[in-house]
Amino acid sequence: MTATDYSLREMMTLMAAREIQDGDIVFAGTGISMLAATAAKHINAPNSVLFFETGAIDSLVEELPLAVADPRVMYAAASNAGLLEAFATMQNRITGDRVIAILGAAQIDRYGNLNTTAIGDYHRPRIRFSGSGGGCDVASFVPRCIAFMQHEKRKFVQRLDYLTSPGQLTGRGARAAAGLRPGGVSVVITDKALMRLDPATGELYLDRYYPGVTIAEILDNMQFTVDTGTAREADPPTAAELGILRERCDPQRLILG
Amino acid sequence: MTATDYSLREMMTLMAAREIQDGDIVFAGTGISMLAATAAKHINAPNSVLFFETGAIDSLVEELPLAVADPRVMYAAASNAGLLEAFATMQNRITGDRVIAILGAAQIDRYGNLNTTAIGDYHRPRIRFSGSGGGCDVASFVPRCIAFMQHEKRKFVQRLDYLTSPGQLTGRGARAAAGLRPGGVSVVITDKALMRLDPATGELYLDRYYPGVTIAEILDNMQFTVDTGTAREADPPTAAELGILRERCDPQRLILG
Amino acid sequence: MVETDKVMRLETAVSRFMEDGAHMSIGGFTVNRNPMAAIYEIVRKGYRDLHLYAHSNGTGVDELIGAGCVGKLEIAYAGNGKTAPTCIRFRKAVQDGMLLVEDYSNFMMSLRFLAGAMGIPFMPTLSGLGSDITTTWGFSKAMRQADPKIVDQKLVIAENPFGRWGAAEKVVLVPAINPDVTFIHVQTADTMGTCRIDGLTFADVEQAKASRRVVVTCERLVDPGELRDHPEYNQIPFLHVSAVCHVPYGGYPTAVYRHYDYDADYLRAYAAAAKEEAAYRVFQKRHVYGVADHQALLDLVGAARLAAIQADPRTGYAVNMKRG
Amino acid sequence: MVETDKVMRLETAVSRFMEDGAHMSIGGFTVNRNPMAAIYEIVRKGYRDLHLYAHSNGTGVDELIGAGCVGKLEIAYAGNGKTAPTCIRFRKAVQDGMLLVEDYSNFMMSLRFLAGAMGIPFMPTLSGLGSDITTTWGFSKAMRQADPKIVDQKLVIAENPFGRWGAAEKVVLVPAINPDVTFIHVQTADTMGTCRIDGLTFADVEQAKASRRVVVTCERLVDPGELRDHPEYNQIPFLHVSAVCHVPYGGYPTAVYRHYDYDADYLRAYAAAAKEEAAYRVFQKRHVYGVADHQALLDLVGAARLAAIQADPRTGYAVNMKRG
Repeated sequence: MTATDYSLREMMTLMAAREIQDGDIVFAGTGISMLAATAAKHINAPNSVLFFETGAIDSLVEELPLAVADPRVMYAAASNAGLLEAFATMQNRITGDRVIAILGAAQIDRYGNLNTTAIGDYHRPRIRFSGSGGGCDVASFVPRCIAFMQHEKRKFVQRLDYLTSPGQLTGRGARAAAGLRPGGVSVVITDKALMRLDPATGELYLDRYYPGVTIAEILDNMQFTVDTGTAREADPPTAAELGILRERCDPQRLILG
Repeated sequence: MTATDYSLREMMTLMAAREIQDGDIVFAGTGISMLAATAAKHINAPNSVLFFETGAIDSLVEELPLAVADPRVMYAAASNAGLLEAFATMQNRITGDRVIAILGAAQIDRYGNLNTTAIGDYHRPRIRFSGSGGGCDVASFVPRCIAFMQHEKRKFVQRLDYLTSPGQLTGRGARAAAGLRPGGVSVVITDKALMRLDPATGELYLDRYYPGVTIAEILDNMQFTVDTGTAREADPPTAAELGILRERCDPQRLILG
Repeated sequence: MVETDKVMRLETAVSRFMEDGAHMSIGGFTVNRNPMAAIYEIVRKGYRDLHLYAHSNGTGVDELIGAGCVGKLEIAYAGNGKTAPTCIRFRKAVQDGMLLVEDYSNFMMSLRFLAGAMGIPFMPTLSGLGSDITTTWGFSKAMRQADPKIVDQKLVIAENPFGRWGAAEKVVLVPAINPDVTFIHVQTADTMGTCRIDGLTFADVEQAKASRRVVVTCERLVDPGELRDHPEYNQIPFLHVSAVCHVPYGGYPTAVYRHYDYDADYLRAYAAAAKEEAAYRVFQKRHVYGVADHQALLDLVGAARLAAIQADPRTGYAVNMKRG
Repeated sequence: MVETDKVMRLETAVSRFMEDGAHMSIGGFTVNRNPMAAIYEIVRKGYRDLHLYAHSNGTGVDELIGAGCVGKLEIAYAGNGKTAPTCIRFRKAVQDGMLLVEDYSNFMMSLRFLAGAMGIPFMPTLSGLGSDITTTWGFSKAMRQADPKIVDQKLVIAENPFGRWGAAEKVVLVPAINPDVTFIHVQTADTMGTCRIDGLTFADVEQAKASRRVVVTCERLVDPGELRDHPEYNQIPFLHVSAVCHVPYGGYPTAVYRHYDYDADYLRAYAAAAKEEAAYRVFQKRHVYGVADHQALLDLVGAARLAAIQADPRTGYAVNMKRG
């Protein structure tokens, strides 16, 4: 049974949750990414392992953390260490290759590169953001990264003002040439669509558009175009998914609003 | 009051203990070096800090450990970590410059370089020893190192079979040229004498000969000669020193024999 | 409690170990275990031109910047969870050109502290290749070369000298940090300075070991015997610590695991005030400059608010606390 | 106790994760917390041509070498405290040309495991400049280049790319180790594989994280809930662990802090036997090959001996045990 009454924020969260496979080590940031990781754990990937850059592994999230340093990530974890251990777990290929990460950004380009640092001149920016945090590290190390984006023209840009977190850099082959292992953004989830990165081209393509959204509307809200040849409509949230998301994952609606 | 009835092993132990100043961080190995560190703590340097390469800091040594991994070094320490933390504490100049180390060796040369690896050809040695352990690290990092040696011709050699732990390498200036910070063996304590390393020459000189030992006897038992111009007789152990050493530090005579 | 030469009032420790232009770092991460009592005291004493090293020390970083204490900042992330996805006074200072910033990633900053702690000039990582973090420098080469306390190069990209060993062709080398002084807040310290941190350590241990001086504030100050029961649980041995100050609630308004939660009300009120100059001055005058010390801030905030953030003994945080 | 896919008998784990020619490492240090039950099982199964990475894992290293399992050894220290300042079967094998050895220092070996654990190709250190450790290679360049599992260079000396930053002109770069399999013995593990080590960790944590497979033997096997009370005390999270085997006294005859001491009698008897071929064969036949498993060795040794090494609850070792 599919639901018809859901918010785009709920849709985005569940689209991300569906990307997580059982047994994945899920690197979660703050906000909607943490909610998606929690949702996956409750819905489709019960043996996925929640993992935070602050060093907590397999936390028992009884209340939704509002930051990756929220004490709610520390409770009943398998291990509480620190930043070095967390990032080493991703840089180390033995464990790192099992990680799927969820990131956000202010800007993304066709190659899946992300900007979370600044708009305008770096030295005197028009808008300054928080900076990399662990984003650059994760995008450098992890084979699968989900990027959450608002689907707006100013965010899907021809050229990033600052490349914080490496995707495919200038396209196919560029990542390896720079010395990076395979990885970076592989999926982009917006309030209109889900795009994937095609390893053959090193560029994004449209994979799913949300019910009620047209392909034209998707392309109109980006500065660059993407291949839409294989695009299909996304499955809307099921009632079961929504129920768990609303009642178990964010009953206080801290993230869902 | 000085004692007349003491063993050379006791004399050596106390000569080393006297080198330790209150507040020093004392890196101790096994055997007589651990006994000397314990003796200093009980006799002349109550605020010295016992420190082991295995990672124990300020252990409460109620029984003499027979190895640096003996569980007796773990009891009531300020911290039980691991090898990385221990060696980092010495490599880090902030803490490392406060460390005095006690080492042993199979061979020593005039420049205070030590061999604890092999006699003969490295690839097919006549006698193989344990190897560096932490010796090379300590001699690389620590400004003051005491070397314990049996005063024998085959141990004070013209040329080491293998240079395990760097002293002044080929003499004055060589250590800095190799990229090492100042440090390495600064004192050599044998069953006959105490030698010091002269920073001006980068070579050992005779500082103290034990009561009843002649300078000729000292030089006769070395393959190389050392400056004896400023040598004086060493103070024998006091009754108080011996009492503490025998009754409090090694009542089972595990090291004193 | 026996006093030692390390045990002192926080005011004494700040005066003794801080000065204008100091290179400093602070422990904690965004809304957790920031050494807030120490930071407020630094703000009150009005130090200037500080060179601050941070990874993601959100609340504390924004307070120091907002007070005009910081001239140069090396940082990975200036955000503060939900209340301020980008720290507001930080953003403003950067956009207004009042603050010189050098950007790294969280791992890079942690590795830089680790290199300092280990006594090596740099650490290698595979992070950041191809990114603008490696190519765009906030501190100019000229400025770096003119200042002996700042390393000449932000980072170096090098070939892997071991061929393809470790499946790496290139590495990013990030330079060590050895701050003049680091402030951390921990749950338990003893009078010799040994620390036991509950919950995540973030990069506090490496920051402390990298630092020439370390000032520890603690919820509980205990005799050394108490921490000797389990030496394996003590992350920072006393060798690294210069001063120990007993400051209950010394992390407030950030969280201290198993003691108290963050004060969401306070952080929200701070963020709201930070958006506007006059409001910020009023807020800070009331909560920082207008109080004599940290206890006075706690008195001002009141017992009811502190009761509301008390940690639940089972979970270590304030269960069902209103945070939305 | 719920069985999981990780919980298995030691015999199963050894068969599943070991093979001739494997690159392996073992935890512990000289007379402490060596994974002896696992080592004896490896000896009984007769694996050959092993490539062993060790820092100072005295007892275990000598047993593996004495049994003829080891073809290549990278090591810092082959001694075993007072009973064998140089491990006797090790010395003999090297002097007889039966064992190819590459020497490093303890810090270098620890750093190599750390590099493996961190996923970087090398770690820098200031140790060993000017020493024969840097210039004399036990493994020839030709041999290194012919074997893709061995790094091409023992180590590399490089200029400090940051000028004199960190007061260093040169650095020694030591290459990462990623063993095929590592065996460690810990006090407590849960059924998911998370480990809590009491007392010194030596380099066990880095060895485990560097390794493709990790087999944990433990004194106590517990449900995951038990170790979740204090996640900050768990040094190895389950992500790194392939197999968990419940083997009480699995470290015997080496010490396991807070559980039992080393058996000085056993270690002395071993050392005495090791000096002579026939005596060694007799000793090993009786204590290793002649017993079905570790429990059978413990039965042979007898309850009185095990009682004598029981750890005192206050100190964690056997107080006043005869050791001389």
